[in-house]
Amino acid sequence: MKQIYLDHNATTPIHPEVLEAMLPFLRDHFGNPSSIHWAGRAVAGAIEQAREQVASLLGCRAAEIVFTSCGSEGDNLAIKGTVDALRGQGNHIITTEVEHPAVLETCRYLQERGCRVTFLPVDRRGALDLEQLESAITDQTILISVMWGNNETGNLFPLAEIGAIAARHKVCLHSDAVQAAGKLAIDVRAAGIDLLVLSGHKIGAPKGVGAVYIKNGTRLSPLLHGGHQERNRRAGTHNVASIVALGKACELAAAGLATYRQQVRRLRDRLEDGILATIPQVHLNGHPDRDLRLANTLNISFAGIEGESLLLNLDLHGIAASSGSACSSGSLDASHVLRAMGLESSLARSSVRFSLGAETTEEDIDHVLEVLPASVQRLREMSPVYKA
Amino acid sequence: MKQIYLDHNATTPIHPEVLEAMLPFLRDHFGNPSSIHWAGRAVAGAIEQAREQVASLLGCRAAEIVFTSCGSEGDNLAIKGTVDALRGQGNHIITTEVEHPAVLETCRYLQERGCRVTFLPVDRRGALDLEQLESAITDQTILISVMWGNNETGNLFPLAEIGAIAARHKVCLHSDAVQAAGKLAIDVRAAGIDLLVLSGHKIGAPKGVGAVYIKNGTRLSPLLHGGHQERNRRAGTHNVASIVALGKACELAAAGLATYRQQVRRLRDRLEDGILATIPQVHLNGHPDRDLRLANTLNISFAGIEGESLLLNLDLHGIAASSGSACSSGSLDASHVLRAMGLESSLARSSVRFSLGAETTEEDIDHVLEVLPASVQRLREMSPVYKA
Amino acid sequence: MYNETVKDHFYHPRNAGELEDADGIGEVGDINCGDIMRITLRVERDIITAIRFKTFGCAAAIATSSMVTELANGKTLQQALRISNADVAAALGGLPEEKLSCSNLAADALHAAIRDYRARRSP
Ligand SMILES: Cc1ncc(COP(=O)(O)O)c(C=O)c1O
Ligand SMILES: Cc1ncc(COP(=O)(O)O)c(C=O)c1O
Ligand code: FES
Ligand code: FES
Repeated sequence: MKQIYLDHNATTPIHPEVLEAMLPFLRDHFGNPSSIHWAGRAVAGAIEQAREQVASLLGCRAAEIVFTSCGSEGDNLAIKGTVDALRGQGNHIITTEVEHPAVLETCRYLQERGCRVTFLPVDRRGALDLEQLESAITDQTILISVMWGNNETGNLFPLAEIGAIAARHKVCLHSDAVQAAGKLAIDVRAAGIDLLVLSGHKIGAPKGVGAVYIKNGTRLSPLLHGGHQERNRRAGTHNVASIVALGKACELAAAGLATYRQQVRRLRDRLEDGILATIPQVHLNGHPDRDLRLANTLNISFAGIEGESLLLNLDLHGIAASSGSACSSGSLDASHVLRAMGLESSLARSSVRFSLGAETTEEDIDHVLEVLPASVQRLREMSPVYKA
Repeated sequence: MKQIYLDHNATTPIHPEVLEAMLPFLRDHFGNPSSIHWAGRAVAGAIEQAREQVASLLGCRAAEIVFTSCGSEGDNLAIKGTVDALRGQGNHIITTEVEHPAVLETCRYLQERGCRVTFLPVDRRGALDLEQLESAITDQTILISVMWGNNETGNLFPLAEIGAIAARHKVCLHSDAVQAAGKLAIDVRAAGIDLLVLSGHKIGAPKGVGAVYIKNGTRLSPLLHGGHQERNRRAGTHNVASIVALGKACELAAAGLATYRQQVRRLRDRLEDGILATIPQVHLNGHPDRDLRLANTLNISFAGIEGESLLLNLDLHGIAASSGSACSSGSLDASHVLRAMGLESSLARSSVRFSLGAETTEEDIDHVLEVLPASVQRLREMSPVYKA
Repeated sequence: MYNETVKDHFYHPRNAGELEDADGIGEVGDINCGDIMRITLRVERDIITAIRFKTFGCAAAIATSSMVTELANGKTLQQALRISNADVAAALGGLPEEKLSCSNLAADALHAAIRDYRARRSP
């Protein structure tokens, strides 16, 4: 059976060119870049090249990039590092109710430890009220953390506008761009961002590597103390092969951005239109303006059935999708993102996310459109709550 | 020119079987183990198998293993996590002056944030006084952190005895076993250890993966907040391929332990004896009783010459060794470990560490013994302080 | 981490050693807290005609020692006194940032040797 992978927001396959770029560093160039002998020298340059590649995707300087082990570490570093470094200055954080758990749980932890945290609500479309954001700022506010693109709905947030607000009030701005980086053009300088986080495995690099943009001059305490790696901003022997892979993935993403966006957008729209046209009682989760969503993401609720059961039905047909974020599967709660958008709990639990990738084809989408109606139908027939 | 790698304490090449085990997870099985569809299912089992493999190297249960991104993260997690979880109970940490920076700097950071930290001294051999350790314990003591094997000298610490002391006083015991795991038999249960840290790249797995043993029932706050991975003990998408690799490396290490030890011990002793016999005015750094050092490690000072210059001279002959720990090269200070052992600064700066691996051969050692005397001689001739 | 010029001067140092009955000796540094460099020189009619160094230090320190002797050899004392640590690093084509301090001894030792020569001559 053909396998159709529509869960790219959970993780992506490694791009063949990325794998090719990293393999020599798994096979032959095994040195520790901190070593001064031949084995170390053979890899030190590769780290710096990767740093350039990441920087050039984000529009910053290489020295402003710190490598991490994942997006979650990046978010923890950005938020805890700011709170620690600026502890003399204030203790108030502003974030949103729809952040990824890596941001939300970090903020909740800090809240338990005495920070004041404002979790901004969103409207039914998932959009923020920027006036509300601005008026939440007090003289104790040390950090604003707003994601660039939402992993569940694909909703995009207006980081440039938020950057202007942050600059006006001289507050540090962090953005979790794990879902946005490599999927749309990001210019951290133009957006006025101080800290930005990305993760390799969402853009064709392996799992277990990420990067944080730390604007030159930003005060940030390390999360991992120890050796002098990453100019004392992140201890731990460099994950050389994966860093090389991340650099390559960023380079490929930058080069292919326009094509990628056009391609996944067309297919995502085809899927979206197809579902809305053929299946009754579905509810689009996310911004109705498709330009305000990641081009690859579609989140939709099928009234009367539970997301996981639909997922497994699709899985039977080789189609991989997701309900809510991959991170919280295994938990029984409805998505916090959809709840924050005011979706009734039953509809929230009926949601499925399709997230496309560069290798998704029209045949893939058409196959889903063929299989989906019957699967939904079958489950609705068993449902005690569905009314046709 | 033949390359001879004698810097295995800095990092090791990936074992071919380990690479083979991980490749399918880079090439084909790319799923996120948190996903419930085919792509996720294909990898979830592999993570659990790796957990079993790590657990069986350490003599604990699989559920007591948490995967991390490196040894440094493990040390940060163990120490900061204990301090945070037990903050109501006390704020005193006992550690040693010869720990790796991942422990030392973490403790110094906590000290700046209000913890009381006792850094135990060592004697000229690098050994601890266990009575002094025991008498440092107060009713505020929440953690004892002592490394198993020292990365610079190879010195071993008597963890089982320290475990008995910790148990007597009901204090949590952490051991940084990054250099010891896979090089000697470890039984965390027998030693009475609560938290133990290892790192993949020291034992034939790739860089950027590690594990922490967390004894069942140990109270520990996470370092990375976010998703539910690792049963809420470490957020972040699993680094599947590297975790599989770590499991395989642990399996291989466990199976080959006796052979490995015998082999590197014989070659290390050959190198040690050879240097002591042919080069005047050298000083062995570490315990004179070779049984009380890691079997693969030799740290030796060559009076009158600076370590780095000797290293580069050896490098010219294809021999990779290290002066001090790889982490602190680039820093101009003499090794904190050797200084703590009371070594005069000039001798401390004259030290070179040779650390052997399973693939080291007798020819390698003989070649070093051939090259080394002339290199030392050449540099001593330029030295203003060497007196023949 | 080191460029080819630095490596060349480290692996093939110029003027390593010590002059017997030198006209001036300069020693800087402190073995207990850092590196040591000793420069010996011979002077004829205010011109440095021979110069040697001995250095305890890393590759950067040895390379800068070697380079400073090359720069100073054949120069008048006045010219040699104008050689700065930065000149030495520049002549080597630059040093890694964290090794710049290693080059600080070279010109200092040269200047100390010249001062020693002058002190001996004007009792
Ligand atoms: C004793 C010891 N602890 C901790 C570490 C840190 O491990 P990693 O480099 O994986 O962060 C090392 C290695 O550098 C080590 O030798
Ligand atoms: C928006 C967002 N932030 C953070 C993360 C965490 O990234 P990682 O899984 O690399 O830790 C993810 C992915 O799971 C994400 O989608
Ligand atoms: S019935 Fe099983 S998760 Fe809801
Ligand atoms: S001279 Fe000591 S580090 Fe360079």
